[in-house]
Amino acid sequence: MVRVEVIDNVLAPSPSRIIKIEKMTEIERLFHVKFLSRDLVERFVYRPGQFVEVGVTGVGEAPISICSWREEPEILELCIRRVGRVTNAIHRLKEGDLLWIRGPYGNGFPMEEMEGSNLLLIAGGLGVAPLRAVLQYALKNRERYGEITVFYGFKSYELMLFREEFLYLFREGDEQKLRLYLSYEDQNDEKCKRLAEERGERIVQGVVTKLFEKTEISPENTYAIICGPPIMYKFVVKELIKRNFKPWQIYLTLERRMRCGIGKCGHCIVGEGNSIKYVCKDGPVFTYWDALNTKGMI
Amino acid sequence: MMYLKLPREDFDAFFKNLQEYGKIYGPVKAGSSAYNFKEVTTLDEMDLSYNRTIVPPKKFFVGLKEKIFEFDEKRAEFREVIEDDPRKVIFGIHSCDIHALKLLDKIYLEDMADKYYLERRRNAILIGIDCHPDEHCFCKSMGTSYATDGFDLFLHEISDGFFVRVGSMKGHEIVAKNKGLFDPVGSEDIEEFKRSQKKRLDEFKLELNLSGLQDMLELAHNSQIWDEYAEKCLGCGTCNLVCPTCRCYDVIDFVNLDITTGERVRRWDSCMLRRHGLVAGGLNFRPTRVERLRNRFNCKGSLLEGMLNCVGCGRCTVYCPAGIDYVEVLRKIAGD
Amino acid sequence: MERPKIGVFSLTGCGGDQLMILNLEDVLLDLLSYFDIKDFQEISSFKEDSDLDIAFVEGSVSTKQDLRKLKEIRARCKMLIAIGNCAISGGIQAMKNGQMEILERMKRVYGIEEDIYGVLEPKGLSAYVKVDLEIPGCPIEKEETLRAITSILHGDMPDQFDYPVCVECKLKEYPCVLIEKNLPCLGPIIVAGCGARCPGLGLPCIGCRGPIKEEANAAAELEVLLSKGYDEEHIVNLMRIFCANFGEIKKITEIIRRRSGKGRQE
Amino acid sequence: MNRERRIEIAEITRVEGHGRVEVIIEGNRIRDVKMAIFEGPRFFEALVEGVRYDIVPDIMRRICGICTASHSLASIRAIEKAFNIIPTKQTELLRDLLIHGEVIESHALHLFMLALPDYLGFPDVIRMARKHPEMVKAALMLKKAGNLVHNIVSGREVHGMNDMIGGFSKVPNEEELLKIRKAMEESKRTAQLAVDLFVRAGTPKFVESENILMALDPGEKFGYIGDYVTISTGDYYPVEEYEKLTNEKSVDYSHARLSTYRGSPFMVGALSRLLLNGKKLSGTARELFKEQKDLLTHRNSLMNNLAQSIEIVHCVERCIEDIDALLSTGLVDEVVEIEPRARRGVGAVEAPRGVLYHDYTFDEDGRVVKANVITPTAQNMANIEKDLRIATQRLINQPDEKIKRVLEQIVRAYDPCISCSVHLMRIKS
Repeated sequence: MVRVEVIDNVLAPSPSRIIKIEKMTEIERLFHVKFLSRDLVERFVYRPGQFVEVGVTGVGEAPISICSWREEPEILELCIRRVGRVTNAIHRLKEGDLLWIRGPYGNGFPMEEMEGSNLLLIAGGLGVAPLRAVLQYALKNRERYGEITVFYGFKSYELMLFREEFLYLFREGDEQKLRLYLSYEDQNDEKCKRLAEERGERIVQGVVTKLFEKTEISPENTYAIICGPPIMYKFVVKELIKRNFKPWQIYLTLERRMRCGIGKCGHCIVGEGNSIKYVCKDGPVFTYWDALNTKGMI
Repeated sequence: MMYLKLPREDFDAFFKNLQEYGKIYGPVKAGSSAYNFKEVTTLDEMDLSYNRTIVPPKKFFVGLKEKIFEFDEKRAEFREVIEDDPRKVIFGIHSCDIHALKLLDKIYLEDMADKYYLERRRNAILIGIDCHPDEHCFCKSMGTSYATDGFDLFLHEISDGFFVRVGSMKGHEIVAKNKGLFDPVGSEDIEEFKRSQKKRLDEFKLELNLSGLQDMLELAHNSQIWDEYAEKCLGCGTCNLVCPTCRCYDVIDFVNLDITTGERVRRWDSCMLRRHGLVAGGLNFRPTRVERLRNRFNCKGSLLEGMLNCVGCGRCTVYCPAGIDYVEVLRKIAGD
Repeated sequence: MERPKIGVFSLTGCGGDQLMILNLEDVLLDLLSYFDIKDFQEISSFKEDSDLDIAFVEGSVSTKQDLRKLKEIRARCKMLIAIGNCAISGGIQAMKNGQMEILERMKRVYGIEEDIYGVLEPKGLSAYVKVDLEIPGCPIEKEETLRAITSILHGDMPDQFDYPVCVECKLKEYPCVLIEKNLPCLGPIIVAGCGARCPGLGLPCIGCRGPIKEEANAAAELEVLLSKGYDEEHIVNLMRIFCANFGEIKKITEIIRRRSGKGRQE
Repeated sequence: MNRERRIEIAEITRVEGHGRVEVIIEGNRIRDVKMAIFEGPRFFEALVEGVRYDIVPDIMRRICGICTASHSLASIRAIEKAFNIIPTKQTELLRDLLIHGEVIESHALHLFMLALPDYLGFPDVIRMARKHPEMVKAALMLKKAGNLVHNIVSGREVHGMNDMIGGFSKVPNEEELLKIRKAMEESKRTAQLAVDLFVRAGTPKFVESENILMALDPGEKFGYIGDYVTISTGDYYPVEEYEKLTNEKSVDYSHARLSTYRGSPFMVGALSRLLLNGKKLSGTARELFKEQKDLLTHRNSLMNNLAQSIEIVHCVERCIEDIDALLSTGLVDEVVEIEPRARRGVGAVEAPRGVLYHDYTFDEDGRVVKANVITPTAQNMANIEKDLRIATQRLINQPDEKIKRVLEQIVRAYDPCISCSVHLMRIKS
């Protein structure tokens, strides 16, 4: 038998209180949850890009990335889209109700490794959630990073997540040496058009890759971090490679069915032949180099 | 390693004495040609010349379908469900299955140990037994036809009893406690053991060339072979459920009639099933049978966890209702 | 919590699915106490034409009257639950669909050619109206039904089986009757949830829970059974007992019909 | 001019299936009595055409959810007779056990949950349970004991599969049989309670009239399986001649085509069985039958409920007896060779509600050429209409509501199983 690291039941979730629910869109809500056990707060050390298994009794668990970053993780923010049984059940909960949480899981983004470099964050839709944690971390430790550029694509003004925050950064981000670019898909979106009138150099109608036309992106000492729907990766990566980004300068975070979150249940296994990985344990953050070597990853 | 001899006339007494280490489970005939590990109280309930059980002994460590938690919403409580007495003696486990458990140990015990697995694994005694290959066994090719560790005792049948290898401290304790039943091995016993091992190796008919297998699999990504077998494949999941190295499980919650309490159940899963790669919202990372079949062969042929993920037990071939032959597929992939 | 208003209805069928609910003897009274029963013809003379939160409907749509009744039920309920194979796919009475015209069946059995019943080719509810949940089986399984109901009372929709009987057969460690006994078992293409009852008794699965929708590889199953020496006609009859209205099975019927050169028996 | 008065029960409740009753009265004369059925036809006889014998019982047992084992056994017996298969003693005992279990389940459901609310004045068992929780719980346990037999012997409560041509796929083991035995021992009291309840409830006499009774001759002991039909007229026929007995004819007083014997309606079911075969009863059931002899008159079909309650007592004791017989010889796995023949076979059993016939003709490969099924409710229809007519006539001066209640009670007393009786029934909607 192999060496065993004994923790108490790793599959046992901890009760957390929903202290605040913010409606973001018709199908997305931001849940602020607070661990009930002080013990857990101390044990809960995480980095941006990690996720938790969020459970509702009688329904089950779903992997949700943490979309906030605080030194003291007493309160986690989880942006949850109502798409399946579990997330539907979560959406039915009210402030004061309990959620059952396990984690944090996954590798997260190598924030230390990227220190001293420029960051290019590219988010599409709900993919902005984990990148928001990266952004919060980087802004809190602003001096450790070079230029920060954010591309954020969404369908329409109404479907823009964390709207207030990002509009604030859109307008005032330069003060924190942050350049935020937005793209919206809906051609008839009047509110976005107004934003374009206000600051046309930072917003474009179309898919997120259109933002590459808006600004010069240099691969020099830069890491690109991407999160969005699976379809987005190929196009974004293509643009980055065109601009001479090396595969190991590009970070992606992946979605898969992750039942356990700890590399046991097998659902998130990806790859073929020589390279097979667990998305939950070896990822969900991978470099594009990993993706090139792991068939079926993106 | 310590070697001893268990004379045939002491076999029954030895078996009986094992009961103090927990309930004994051994291979019992289940159908006309199938076997299962079942609880036994006497030697003759078992058929120790069995070829393979339907489901592997993994079931003793990760239950086929088991309640892992009970919850109570009113009391905001999540209670783990762990059996009172996890002590078991698995009698007559084959070398391939021992190797498979070594892989499962890595999965379930290395970083973030699964408590259920750990409790049961710590409390189980594994008694290996020699087997004779049939036409579906290819453990010799996989390097798993002989277990050098991973057991407590291993029994090799010789003419007047068993040549016993003692593989662990627990095994040592057992033989120490049953001193009177064991003899030291004589030179004749050693010769017989050697002869029988040689003879056994010669019995293997099926072979699989492993050299470069991972590359062959990757290179076969677009091969017609997958389409061909996916057409035959019923997608029933049997290959996974009988596989000793498959580790996938699913988790389901149930609510009791009082609507405020319930249970969380875990059940063996299969990557051949549609839902395996499905995420909320309907996106499926392996939407077709071709992708699922290819994924399974890749997973089995991989070195995930740093070792081969197949032990050559032959179960997937024997129990495939569509008659898909695992070795045949891999041979085609490798161009043999 | 206000008790959900429910109705239990039956169209054309054997009544076995309602009966399975009544067969929940241990918990029946507790279970029923969660609901405000507005209509349950089989066990109650009490009836109220109110709106319903949930309607449980068993039986197939086999007559115009069934269809009228179904539409009325749909119009008055928030959630429609089809219970049993008949309500899901037309059930056993759909076995000859596409093979023997309904009026021909009438003639054979009743000796009359006039359509006195207003008969329709038997189909499941979803062929006509939106169905919110289907609980399969001929009959439905008590445990699955109970768990679906508790899940709904809990506020959720139940997790449904979408994998084959083979999975449960292995979880129960039953010897494979297809491999060991060469029996024509439909387990590989049929939805689990029964705990592999038939293989557990040494019998082949005859498919009473219906195929795994859009997933069952019926063509491969046909090949397997042919290789076991069963004749095409028997295999097709077998598959059609509970699955005649499903695309894959219809396709196979067609293939065999063409192969054997037989026309529709009309 | 006499004003036409119509009394209609739009949908009979607390019965299996969908039926309607309509009575048209002109002055003091009853012009028309109809019990219409609006259950969709399923054409089972057409479904099995061309189907090989081995899956015929699987199809045919699905005619009915309640008397599933009866259909199963009738179907199996028909096939065995056609192929000349003689079941073993063990098989016969297990079948006997199975059908007795079915009668318990079905009668308990009917008496306590469907019929009793009539006598105690509740719309249903749920409301009755609020007032009499202990009784209803006991009844449910009795029903469960019957279902336990279904579960263990046939594989499940409804549409079991373990009973097959030649015997049983998996023979129950001792432990399972003892479990049934225990449940039966515990059910004895409830079974007798049913008899008490129906004796005390008193049975109205508004349907009193002559009834022809018909039942299978169970042989030496009271039971539900047989090859001959015995009739209260003194006639006796092999089941193969069932068509003579169930002659379905258009009769002048009905729109339906009804089963009649020599032109007269007849009755099948518990009351017929008791009155024709009661002398073959033993044990407590025999005592009870003797005690209630005066009440159990062939002239009052409503007595069917009391007869059913005595049958439950018989069935509970019989299950125990069968199990003891099975255990005394030990249980063995049996394999029966089946060789199809191009022949006809008729199998009959007493379903809980009366005689049930299955009749098949096979070709040399064992495929069904022709099938026919006659259900007990179909046979009872003419008699039900006769009773409805008589009762209406007697109550003609009563208000509609009262008449309706009585008519529904009459229909219910027959414990009709409408969904499986669609056969041969012509509806008029």
